[in-house]
Amino acid sequence: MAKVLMKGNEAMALAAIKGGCDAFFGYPITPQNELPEYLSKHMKENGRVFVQAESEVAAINMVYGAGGSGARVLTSSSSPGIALKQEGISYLAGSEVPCVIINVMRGGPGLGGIQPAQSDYMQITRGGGNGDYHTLAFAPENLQETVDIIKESFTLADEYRNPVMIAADGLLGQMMEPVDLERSSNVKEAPLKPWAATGESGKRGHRNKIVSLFLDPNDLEDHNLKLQKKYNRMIDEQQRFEMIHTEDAEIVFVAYGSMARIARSAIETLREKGIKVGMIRPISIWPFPEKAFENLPKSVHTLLTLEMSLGQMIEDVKIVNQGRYKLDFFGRTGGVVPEPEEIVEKVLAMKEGAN
Amino acid sequence: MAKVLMKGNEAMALAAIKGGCDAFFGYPITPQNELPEYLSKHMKENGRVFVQAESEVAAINMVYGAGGSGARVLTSSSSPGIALKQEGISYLAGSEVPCVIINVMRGGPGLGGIQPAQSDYMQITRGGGNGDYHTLAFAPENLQETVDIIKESFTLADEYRNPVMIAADGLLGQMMEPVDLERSSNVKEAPLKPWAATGESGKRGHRNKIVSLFLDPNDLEDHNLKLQKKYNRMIDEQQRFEMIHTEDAEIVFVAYGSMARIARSAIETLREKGIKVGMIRPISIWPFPEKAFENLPKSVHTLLTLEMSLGQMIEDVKIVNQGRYKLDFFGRTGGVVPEPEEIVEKVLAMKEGAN
Amino acid sequence: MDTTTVYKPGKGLTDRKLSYCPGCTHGIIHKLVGEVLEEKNLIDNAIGVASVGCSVMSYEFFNCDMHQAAHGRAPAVATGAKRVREDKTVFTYQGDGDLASIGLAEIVHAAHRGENITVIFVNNAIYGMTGGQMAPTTLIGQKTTTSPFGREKAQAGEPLRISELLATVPGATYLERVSVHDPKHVKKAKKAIEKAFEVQEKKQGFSLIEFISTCPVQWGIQPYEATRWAVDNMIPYFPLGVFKDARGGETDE
Amino acid sequence: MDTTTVYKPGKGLTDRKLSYCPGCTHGIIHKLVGEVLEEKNLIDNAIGVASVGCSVMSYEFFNCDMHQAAHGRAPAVATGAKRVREDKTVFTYQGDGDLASIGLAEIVHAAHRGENITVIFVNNAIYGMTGGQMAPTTLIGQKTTTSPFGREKAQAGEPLRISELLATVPGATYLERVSVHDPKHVKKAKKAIEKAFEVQEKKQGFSLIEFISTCPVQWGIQPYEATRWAVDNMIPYFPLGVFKDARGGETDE
Amino acid sequence: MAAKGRIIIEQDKCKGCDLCTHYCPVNILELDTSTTNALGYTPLKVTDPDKCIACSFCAMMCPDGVITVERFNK
Amino acid sequence: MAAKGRIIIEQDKCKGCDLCTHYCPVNILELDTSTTNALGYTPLKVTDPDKCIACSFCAMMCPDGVITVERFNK
Amino acid sequence: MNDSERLVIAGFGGQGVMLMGQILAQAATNENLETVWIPSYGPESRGGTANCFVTISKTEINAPVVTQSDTLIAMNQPSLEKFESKVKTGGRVLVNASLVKDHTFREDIEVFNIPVNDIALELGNLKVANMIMLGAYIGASKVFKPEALETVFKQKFTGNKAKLLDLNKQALLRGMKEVS
Amino acid sequence: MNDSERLVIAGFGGQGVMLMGQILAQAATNENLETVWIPSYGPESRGGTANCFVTISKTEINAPVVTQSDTLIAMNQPSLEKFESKVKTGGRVLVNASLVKDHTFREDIEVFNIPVNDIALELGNLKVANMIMLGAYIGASKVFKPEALETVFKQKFTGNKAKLLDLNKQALLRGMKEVS
Ligand SMILES: Cc1ncc(C[n+]2csc(CCOP(=O)(O)OP(=O)(O)O)c2C)c(N)n1
Ligand SMILES: Cc1ncc(C[n+]2csc(CCOP(=O)(O)OP(=O)(O)O)c2C)c(N)n1
Ligand code: SF4
Ligand code: SF4
Ligand code: SF4
Ligand code: SF4
Ligand code: SF4
Ligand code: SF4
Ligand SMILES: [Mg+2]
Ligand SMILES: [Mg+2]
Repeated sequence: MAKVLMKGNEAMALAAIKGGCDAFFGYPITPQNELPEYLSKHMKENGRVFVQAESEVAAINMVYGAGGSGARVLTSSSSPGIALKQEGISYLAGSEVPCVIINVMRGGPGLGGIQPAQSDYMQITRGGGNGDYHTLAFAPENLQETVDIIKESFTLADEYRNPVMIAADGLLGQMMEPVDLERSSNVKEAPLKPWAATGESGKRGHRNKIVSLFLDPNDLEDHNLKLQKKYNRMIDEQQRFEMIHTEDAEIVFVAYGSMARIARSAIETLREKGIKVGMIRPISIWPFPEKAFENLPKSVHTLLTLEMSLGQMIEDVKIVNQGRYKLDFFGRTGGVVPEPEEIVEKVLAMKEGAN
Repeated sequence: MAKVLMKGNEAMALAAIKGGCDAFFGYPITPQNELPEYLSKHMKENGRVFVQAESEVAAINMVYGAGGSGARVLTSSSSPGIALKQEGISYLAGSEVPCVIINVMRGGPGLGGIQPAQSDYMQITRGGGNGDYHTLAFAPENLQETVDIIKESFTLADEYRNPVMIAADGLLGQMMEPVDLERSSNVKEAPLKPWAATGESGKRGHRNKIVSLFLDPNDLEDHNLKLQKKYNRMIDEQQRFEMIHTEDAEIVFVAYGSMARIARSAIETLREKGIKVGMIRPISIWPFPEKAFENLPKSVHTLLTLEMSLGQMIEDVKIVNQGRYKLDFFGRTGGVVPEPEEIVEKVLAMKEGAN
Repeated sequence: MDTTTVYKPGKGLTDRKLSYCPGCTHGIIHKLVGEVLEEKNLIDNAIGVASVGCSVMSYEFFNCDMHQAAHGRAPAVATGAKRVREDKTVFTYQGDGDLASIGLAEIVHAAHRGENITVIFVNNAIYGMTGGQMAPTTLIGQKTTTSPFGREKAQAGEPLRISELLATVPGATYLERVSVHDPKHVKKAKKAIEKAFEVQEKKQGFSLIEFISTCPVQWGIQPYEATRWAVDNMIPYFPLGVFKDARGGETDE
Repeated sequence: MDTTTVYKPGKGLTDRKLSYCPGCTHGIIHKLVGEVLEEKNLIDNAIGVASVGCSVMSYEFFNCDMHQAAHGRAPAVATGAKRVREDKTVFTYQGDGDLASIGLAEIVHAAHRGENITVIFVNNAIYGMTGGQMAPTTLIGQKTTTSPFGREKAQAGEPLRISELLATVPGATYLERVSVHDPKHVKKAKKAIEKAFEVQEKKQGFSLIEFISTCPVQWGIQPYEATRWAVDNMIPYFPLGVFKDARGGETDE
Repeated sequence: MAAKGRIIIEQDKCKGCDLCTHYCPVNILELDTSTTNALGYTPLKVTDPDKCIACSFCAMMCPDGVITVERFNK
Repeated sequence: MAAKGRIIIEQDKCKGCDLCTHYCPVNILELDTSTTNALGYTPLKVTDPDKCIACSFCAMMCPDGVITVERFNK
Repeated sequence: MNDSERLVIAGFGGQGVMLMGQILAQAATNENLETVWIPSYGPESRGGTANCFVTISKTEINAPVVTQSDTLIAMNQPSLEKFESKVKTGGRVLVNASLVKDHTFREDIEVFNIPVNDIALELGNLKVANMIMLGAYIGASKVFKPEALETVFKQKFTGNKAKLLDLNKQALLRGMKEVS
Repeated sequence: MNDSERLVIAGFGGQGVMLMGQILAQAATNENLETVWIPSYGPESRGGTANCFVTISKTEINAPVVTQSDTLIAMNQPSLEKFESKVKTGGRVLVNASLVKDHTFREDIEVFNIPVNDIALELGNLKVANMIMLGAYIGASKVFKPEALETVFKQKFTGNKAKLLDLNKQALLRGMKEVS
């Protein structure tokens, strides 16, 4: 199909509909408002559910109820709103209720600002809920990828019976770009959910319970070990990344989302200057794509992590690095969107320093 | 002074009073209930403030109001309750409002269970609030250390104008042990707080504002850079740890809190068997005590991280390790308290595997 | 001898031993809900939502599909479930700490939206589960583990009356406060539950039945004395009766 | 010529240009609060709590010490501040999304505890700040960015009346709903703020003044027309008046 | 006096809470302090079965569904 | 008719919202569409100062504190 | 057009600046070009200024924010002051001469002074000043043919906005004439 | 007492099991010994069982949970069954013989059968069964002198509980006699 020009937030909303989203529950917050606004109109037109919840806390718990009853469910918010959802996310993961959660990140901490940022990497990949749990988390770079991943995420959530987080940012939310909403991606019809509390215990022949409580610690440990197996499966199957000009690179950027996109421009400029830079672009940020670091060419000597934060993903880079490469970092935070030139300068300064 | 036998939660409460706590705001949750219960009686007797909030969310925001108005403030909760406080913690850090937050950890995820656990390491050290912020976090091992650290934490919170988290667990909360509440620790009178919104703008000559909002991204970035300097100062000044029998160790445990205490027994047993094990016991878990890993003896070949979780602190160990030592892990989760014998067996199996 | 069974444990509850303390009226309320589920043929057609409180395990007791909600959030969970399963009967079972304290926004807003769900609200004037702390419904002068000197108005305010509060919310259709302190009131309470489920079946909106319940263990008295305490102290402050009936048409009171 | 100044901008507000859209009545309400702060000599003695909404920056406007609270939590922040600064006058300034939606539990419980604080509640039937979404106070049929077909009862319930709801809470001492759509009502509104601060000075408990306010930008009409819309549509649903007066002694109405 | 009915007590479910006994209009219920059941409680017993009028009060008040009530058909 | 008083307009603070003009009982206020102020708005002007009765209605209704009202002392 | 064209369009709120950018992005989309439109991110969201960035390109677009622009369209004085320095050497600046008077421009750029407000009033509706400017832009840049924008007008002005179609077309052509 | 003594005390809720442990821990504290008391962590919190672990030691106590005990005090049958296997070889088991009948004990431990319920009823108050057992325990173990526990009684039974002091002392001594 032809590409259509859409605003990021609206494209995300439409992608959710295309991905099979049955119900949306959310609470307004900048810079993601066009997403619920779009759905308030179009979910109804599609005979689906849209509810503006009284708060983010209520929204995530509505997600729990609807997802636990078998529906494909979406919620979206931005940074402080995601903080409020942490208890609910821990419940969703603990009870293995699938759902999709979009975070259109803005600057923090606290109320912070409303400009685009990536300072919720920890919030998204480590969670702030309690317990040993994980959520799949994808960080797309442009609208097409965002749309594709959101469409697919409902399928993934169902397959793993787990929440999936989308790490977007204010840039992706507010920009317009042509997107192909029909581009095939791994979108499957919702599977049968024999575990769901649909209110049909009679038909089914047994009761279903959506529960994260295990009063016996041995049961709770067993439950956690079962979950861990699933997480390990995700680590195996869902590491996603793109390698950009790494084949002969000396300095390899590690950057995701909007920052990766900006870094692409810097790579062009630097390559024009004959400086061999490349990039590992994590698309999944949980699981972090450790595989991408496995077969880097001998030419590589430094990993330069780039973030729209003061350095969060760099921890994952350190974890995977284990002393192999020199590590460096460049970041802007608080809603400042860096210019490619700043990255170019950073690299030039590094070369300078090395000489 | 003579030691008194106290229940952990009550000792923590009394330590807070001794530390100069002016006000407590909290919401009941197992296994920390004796803490607010004790305070409901004794804060009043001491002419101080005790309020049972309507929720954890309200409690942390009351902390914000009271702390921002210049008082020394405490809240306490357990795992899911801490999840609900994440937005508030991010605000506190962002606005540089000092306070103390005790987490008496239990098993998760979700409602989980009510038995002791350490599966909130990420929740505590990475936070689930938005933005580039950090909170000091201490993980004491026994009641005496808990009492000392809580007393000191009000002073530290004031000095850094930052929230301080205490990572306790259900064992520390529920056990009784003799403690000396007067043991001198670094407890100072509350300093003057010229920044606080005390309602005395006239006397002071200017208005004070407690704010985390910076609409201009450049201002917000500057604010974050200012905060980062403070965090770096914490990293310099507040790394705390204990080295136990590392002088000739081949295998070094890394364990904190109750797990470290259990590991001590295992070390005894293993040393009796002639196996050279030692331990790095992080007392501060943020900042993680990287310094402890700097001058390990040549004898060390493996770091064995031990946690009452499926492996959270091990990420910090990986970050500091950078390929130097072999890494291994042993953990129990969901509220299962491991026996020293399990650690002994783990080490024996490692030796076996190595041969 | 030829006999007719006039009372027996029904199928609305599972066979699991209830986890409540001896003589706790949570059990009576469970039975009533179970009976209504059975009699109205809802067991195979209902989604229940357990809350966090002594009834946290009620997902093991009600014999239908169940969710276990986070503390206070049962009305939000029920909203999610009902919106995607409109034809199912959805109910929550919540204590007074859960509903009136941490979950106040969720219950008011479920009513405000006119969610077509039924709430079973068990008011025992205390936090049973966590060891007897003060609840918003704790009476003035009542000693609890966090009001060791008795609840004082100056420090903690006066108890919140939820049915009265919700009566001001347009979306609430049926609100009644009942008690289970004797057989007569138990019968009346069951009628109230029936009405509430009927409201839902007729898609008339939000219904809530508030139960005056006992907590012998945390009140520190014997079960029977606890029912007397409820009659003597709670009912005067929390009067029984219908607080809202906007069912329209032929109502019965 | 010899003149007497009969009206001038006071010291209760700072010199900062207000961040509100042209003709937004948030500004009138700010001025009134500022005037009362000044006249009652409270500027140097007050702690204000800004909320999240268009008035998020009110910490720059009220000329006293200020906190900026998380969305909905101003009453909790005010509770914290007041409990440790009992002798200070503590007030919050909150919109209807902030107070009636996400912050409902906090406002009800501040009232329930009888916190001795004053709440300035600005009801403009919409979320102004975030771009005109539906609020709990949005009227039936009112189009907003999240009720594009007009608010429908079946989908979103009927608007919440906060003053009426809080009137059922024992701890609330003084509750009045006022409007600022013409000079007469502006004067009356100021009186109400005075009363509310007096309640606090006399340690009589919780007071809240609800303002019918306009949002010309998100309503999509001109400022003056917005005041007419408020009169024609909001006031009939949100009637003006005193909803609770438990001050005791010599009250004036 | 001939009984109108009888109650069947599932002794092993009884928690000995003593609630039911207060509601029997003919006062024929008490706890059997001579024994403890599987749960460790002193369970309910009927002192004078003949007096039972099958009113079900006891059963209605039992929180644990211990009691079944049968009416004798004439 | 002699003015009872006058209003002083801080033109540069005016947002041209046109609210005040509707409340002047003697109808002497309108926006000056011939100019824009520093904020980019067409500010308030008085058409007929002599009619001002110093009632302060305009000032009370101005959200931005643009107007000061003075009464002439006789 | 070169391989790519990067524009900054800036003005007051209410001048239709965002729409101008969106129309160009839509035209690019229709022609299967790559394009990105971004509203400006600045603290002044509630103030009077409104800016957007548009990139149109034959190849994939990386960094979406326009830092060095090929073209600046300045609908008022503050916008010109804010963004003039970021125009590339040899770049193009289109200025609303009705509002910008006496400005000393950089020497290394091509400047088009078009009094779009005055022309719009001539056409009877101040609101079409933006379309006049758009016309001037495509006249000067040749990035699109007028028909391409007319197609977009037809996509955008539907329903009860359809009546605006002719006026806008007229404005567009009038704008082109100004630079021809 | 050896360098350390680790006990498991287990029974039904209501038998005063927690208090027994706390009294021993308090006695240890009074004598400046190291001690840790922990309530048992198990899922059955709302059921009938109640257990606690007590460690008393001359040196610092590491692992606080007692996994291998020197002494087991079993106040009822299920407790015995649950914890007997975890008593060290050569360890000591004190059993409430009023409730435990016909049990075949391990051979490598020392067993004391004391019918504490019956004795308590003899003393006129079933509630002091736990103190009788405590007496038996210190009689058998010599970990504390009776005076040490009496001191604790004085610390614990104050106010309107003071009247219970004598009865408890009596129970303690009576318990000691059972094992002498
Ligand atoms: C977020 C969160 N906060 C607190 C708790 C702890 N908690 C469990 S039950 C409960 C109170 C229950 O009281 P109520 O709702 O009155 O029920 P009852 O036990 O009296 O029936 C609390 C505070 C929790 N589990 N989760
Ligand atoms: C936790 C959180 N959720 C959502 C938001 C986004 N938000 C900011 S203001 C607002 C609504 C404000 O509406 P209202 O309180 O009615 O104030 P108004 O702007 O109408 O004066 C929302 C939802 C936020 N900042 N924080
Ligand atoms: S604690 Fe109270 S409410 Fe809970 S089960 Fe026991 S008696 Fe019932
Ligand atoms: S958006 Fe509405 S409420 Fe907010 S400042 Fe503008 S007019 Fe006022
Ligand atoms: S059925 Fe009635 S009469 Fe018979 S035992 Fe029960 S309460 Fe007594
Ligand atoms: S009410 Fe039920 S549990 Fe209680 S004593 Fe009677 S039969 Fe037993
Ligand atoms: S003071 Fe009164 S009369 Fe004078 S301009 Fe203002 S409104 Fe008109
Ligand atoms: S009300 Fe104030 S801002 Fe509005 S036009 Fe009048 S003077 Fe100007
Ligand atoms: Mg309760
Ligand atoms: Mg509003």
